[in-house]
Amino acid sequence: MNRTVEIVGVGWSGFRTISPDLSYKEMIFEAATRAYTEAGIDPRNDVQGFVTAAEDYHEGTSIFDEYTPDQLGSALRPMHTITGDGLHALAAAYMKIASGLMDVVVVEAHSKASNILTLDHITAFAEDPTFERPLAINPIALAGLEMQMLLSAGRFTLEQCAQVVVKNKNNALANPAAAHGAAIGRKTVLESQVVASPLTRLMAAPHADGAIVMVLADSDTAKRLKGKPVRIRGIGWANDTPALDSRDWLHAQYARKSAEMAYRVAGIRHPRSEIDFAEVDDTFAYKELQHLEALQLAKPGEAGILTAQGATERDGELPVNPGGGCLGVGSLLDANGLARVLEVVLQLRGEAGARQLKNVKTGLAFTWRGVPTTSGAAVVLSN
Amino acid sequence: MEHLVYPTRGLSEQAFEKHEVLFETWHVKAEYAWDTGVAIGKYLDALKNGRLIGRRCFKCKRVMVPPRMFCEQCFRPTDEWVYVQDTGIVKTFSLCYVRWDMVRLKEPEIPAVIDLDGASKGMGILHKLGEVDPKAVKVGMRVQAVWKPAAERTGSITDIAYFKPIQ
Amino acid sequence: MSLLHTLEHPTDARVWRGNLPLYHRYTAGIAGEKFLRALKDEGKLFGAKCPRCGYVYVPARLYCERDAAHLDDTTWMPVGPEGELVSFTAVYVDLDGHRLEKPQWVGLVRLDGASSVTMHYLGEVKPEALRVGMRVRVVLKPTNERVGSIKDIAYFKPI
Amino acid sequence: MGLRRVAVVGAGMTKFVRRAQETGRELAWEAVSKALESCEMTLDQIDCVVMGTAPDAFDGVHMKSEWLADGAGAWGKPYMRGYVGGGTGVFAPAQGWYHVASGLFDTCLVVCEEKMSPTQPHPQAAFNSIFDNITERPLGPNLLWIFAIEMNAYMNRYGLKKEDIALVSVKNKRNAADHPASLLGDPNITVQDVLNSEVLAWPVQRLDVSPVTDGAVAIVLAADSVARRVTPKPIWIEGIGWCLDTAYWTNRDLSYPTYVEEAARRAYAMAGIKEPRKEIHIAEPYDPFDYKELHHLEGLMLFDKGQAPEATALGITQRNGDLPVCPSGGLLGVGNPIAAAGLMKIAELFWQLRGEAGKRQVPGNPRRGVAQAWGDLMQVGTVVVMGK
Repeated sequence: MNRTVEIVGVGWSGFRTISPDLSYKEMIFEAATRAYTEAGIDPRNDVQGFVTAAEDYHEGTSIFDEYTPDQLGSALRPMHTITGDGLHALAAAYMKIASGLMDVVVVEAHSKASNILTLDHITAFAEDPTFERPLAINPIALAGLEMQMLLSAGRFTLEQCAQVVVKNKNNALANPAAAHGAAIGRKTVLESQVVASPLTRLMAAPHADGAIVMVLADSDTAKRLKGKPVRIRGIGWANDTPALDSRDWLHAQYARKSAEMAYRVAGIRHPRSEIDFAEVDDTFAYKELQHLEALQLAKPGEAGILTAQGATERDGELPVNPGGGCLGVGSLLDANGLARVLEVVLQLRGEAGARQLKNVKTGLAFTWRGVPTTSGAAVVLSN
Repeated sequence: MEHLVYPTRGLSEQAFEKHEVLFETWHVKAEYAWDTGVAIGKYLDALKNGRLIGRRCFKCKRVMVPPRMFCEQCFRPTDEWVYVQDTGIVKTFSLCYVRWDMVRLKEPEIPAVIDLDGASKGMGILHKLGEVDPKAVKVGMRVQAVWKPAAERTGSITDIAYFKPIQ
Repeated sequence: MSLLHTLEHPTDARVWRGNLPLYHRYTAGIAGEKFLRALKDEGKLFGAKCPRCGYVYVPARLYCERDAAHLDDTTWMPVGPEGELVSFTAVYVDLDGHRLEKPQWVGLVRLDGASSVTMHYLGEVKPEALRVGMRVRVVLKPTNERVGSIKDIAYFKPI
Repeated sequence: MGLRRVAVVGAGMTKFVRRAQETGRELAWEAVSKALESCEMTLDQIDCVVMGTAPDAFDGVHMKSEWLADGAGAWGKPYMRGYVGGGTGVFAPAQGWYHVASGLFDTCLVVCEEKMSPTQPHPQAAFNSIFDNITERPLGPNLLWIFAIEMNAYMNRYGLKKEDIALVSVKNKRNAADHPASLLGDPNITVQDVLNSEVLAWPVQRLDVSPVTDGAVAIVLAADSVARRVTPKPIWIEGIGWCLDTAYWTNRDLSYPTYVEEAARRAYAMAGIKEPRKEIHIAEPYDPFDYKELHHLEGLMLFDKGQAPEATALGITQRNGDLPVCPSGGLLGVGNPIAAAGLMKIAELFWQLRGEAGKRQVPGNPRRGVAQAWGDLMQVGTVVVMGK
């Protein structure tokens, strides 16, 4: 039935490197309170469905779905988990509204990354137990391998990767919610310790804690609510293969296919001219460049050059990660996608403060679930 | 529909013990330091002091245990701390002859949901019963917390050793 | 802040330590069992070629992920033992996040005859001589040390 | 402004076994290949894939839906995993429904996989970590505690005896003897066998419980226009509903599953069902423990509170009774690979309503069925109504 779906309220708590003063429930309650207040809704009466994105081993709880309802006001309501990125959960909410099943749906994702003492072990636990994991290699090796392959293929240079870090950490300085802003130069990035050659420590996003809640509604209902709606024009998501052996290491097919679907749904034919700015996964600096090309926002081999020329700066022709991205905000694990969407929403509403972009009407948010996955999701939003 | 069932290969435990089949073993290191936050932090502090604490919502008037900083029914912040008693009634129970990893126990553990006095009706917590003949345990039985000595308490739900029947 | 009572001092903050105390036992699977037995017993590497799309998977699989075709025994073919280095990295952190004194070299290798690549350790490496596209060869552990694991491959070495 | 119509057009599954040699990815592919075969479709005709699988702690892989993706047929496709613990298997088709009903896709492959056998020291150990990390886990809880606690609350409320409840286990294990995928079918089991079985956590005994199982099930969903091209006998998803109650399970009345009732009310309303007892001809409620089937039949409003045991004793829920319940053999008989077991119930309704259930076929040309699953901490109900 294909109804138009809008984001009518956003709220967040964080983002901080540690958050010892709040339990995850209290942190989510804070984000939810803000989102509901903004949308002017009562979750106990005005919402038909709720979705959380979470992974058991990030929480340290099996069947974490159990603990999702109370802090969102969704006890004894249609609530479920998407074990994916928050942007997948947003897609699930979108479909429930687009189908006509529900009118108002709440989406939540959070990170208590600081509470996980053995995150690398847990990431390695996502690898194939027979052919990959027994090698007991830190999974950051996968980023090193991919980055080396792209460098060898001449897709970008080390300097250009370093410039991504410089830009995003600088953008984060203008974002009060970002945990990892810094004023640094390329040299600092290039000279930081190598973790998996050619990747250096500062080219990998550090983590942060936080929670994000969004309220979605069909356009008729949105008119009755208090919030400033931002329209979901198109949404898409896709996987390549989980296998390290048969995936397309060069081309980020999950990004290409996610964007193709989102553009198709949005009716976008020329992404480069129709998209004003983008929030794009930069878990590793080179990923921003690889993703920009897969998302058709840059031609193959062009993303690094655009970055070096400053085209992706806040005042460039295609601002990328004006909010700071994962490198500047901090990786929020399963909430990364919603952090990207949050920045797009704030920019489109003209509420991005010191980092506000001028004359933006359409923005793209793209997320990737990190190593070892090939799972991505994209959304096109317009004001 | 028989042809739509794939002839999946089942293995016996023996196939592993005798290494008739190849397998990998992996001990995942999954360790956490969870922020207890405001409500549960206070709950643990109270336990260390030999007390049980809950939280009241002024709107629905419920006194909730374990405490929470928000009322999940009213969706609003809760309003004040309330100590509840360490006595209550057994709402339901089991006599469990296996441990969490399915190791057989000679004497059963007796997990129970206990409605605490001073909390709103139906506000039970999970704990275990002790100093009781398993056959004598009944729904509706009155029980009281048996606390570990103050010096041994660490701020944990196990600061209560168990609940025992009282008259 | 949305709560009506909050922590007032950093000393009020508490953490609770815990873990997920499980371990796991994984079968190699229908295809994996056969692949690893051939590696262990014969020192051979097998791929499986999809009869529909022609993709050659290494290690051999039970099915083709692209079209769901069954890759039965007739699709199996030997691959390697030489191949091309598709990428490499020097890893300086272990799983605990500790810095390694000497890096661990890891490579992606496309074995001759394979469409897919294989991730494994690189050995006998001269770092300055490593380059994408160079030829490498699989080095197996001695027969008596092989147990039917992917680690029966000791490493790939440049040739 | 009606909802888009979505049908099940194909189904396939693995055998349910105690320990599969197959990897989880291979199990998923086996089910997918059979589901595609059943409706003569190829993977390139599938627009998107929905995965249902319960805790990562079973298969022993973090983010396990990512790892299962290729076996599930998700290469290069939109792919998403929904998760409501044990309720996942019946939630997954609801999730597939909204994928297609949204208009974004015309076909959807729904795959549920569970491989419990990798978990050591025992698959049940995975359940220790479902309890609250701070206020409950230090007590060393296990899954049987809450089932036993809930079963006791139910028995106590209505004055039920173990014999009343054991009848469910007997019925389902007997029914399962006719299921070609079954792990624990037994045509000769008696109530006495159940009552004589080992006491695990009183009142729960060994034969009150479904077994640890590995397996996978897949179904194919299609929008109206496609469904009619694929098969002359599409089975429509007429209603879906799900509901998750508070995590504070010790604060709730455990003798009645209100969350199942809430989920059922939504599914019935969507299906236009006003009198479920007259309008539903087959039920596949969730039966991981025998009392659970009774509990859920009441939550589904197919019997009054406390009345399901008597209906069972009267034979109403037998395959040839007035309301056949778990004609498949259920989790107690066919096996309980958590998420896959729920989707097995959907596959069973598909085959029953098409008249293709063979020896298990319910007489009288049934036209409509309901499947239900349950999960989390006594907390979530998922309901799907299917009809022809």
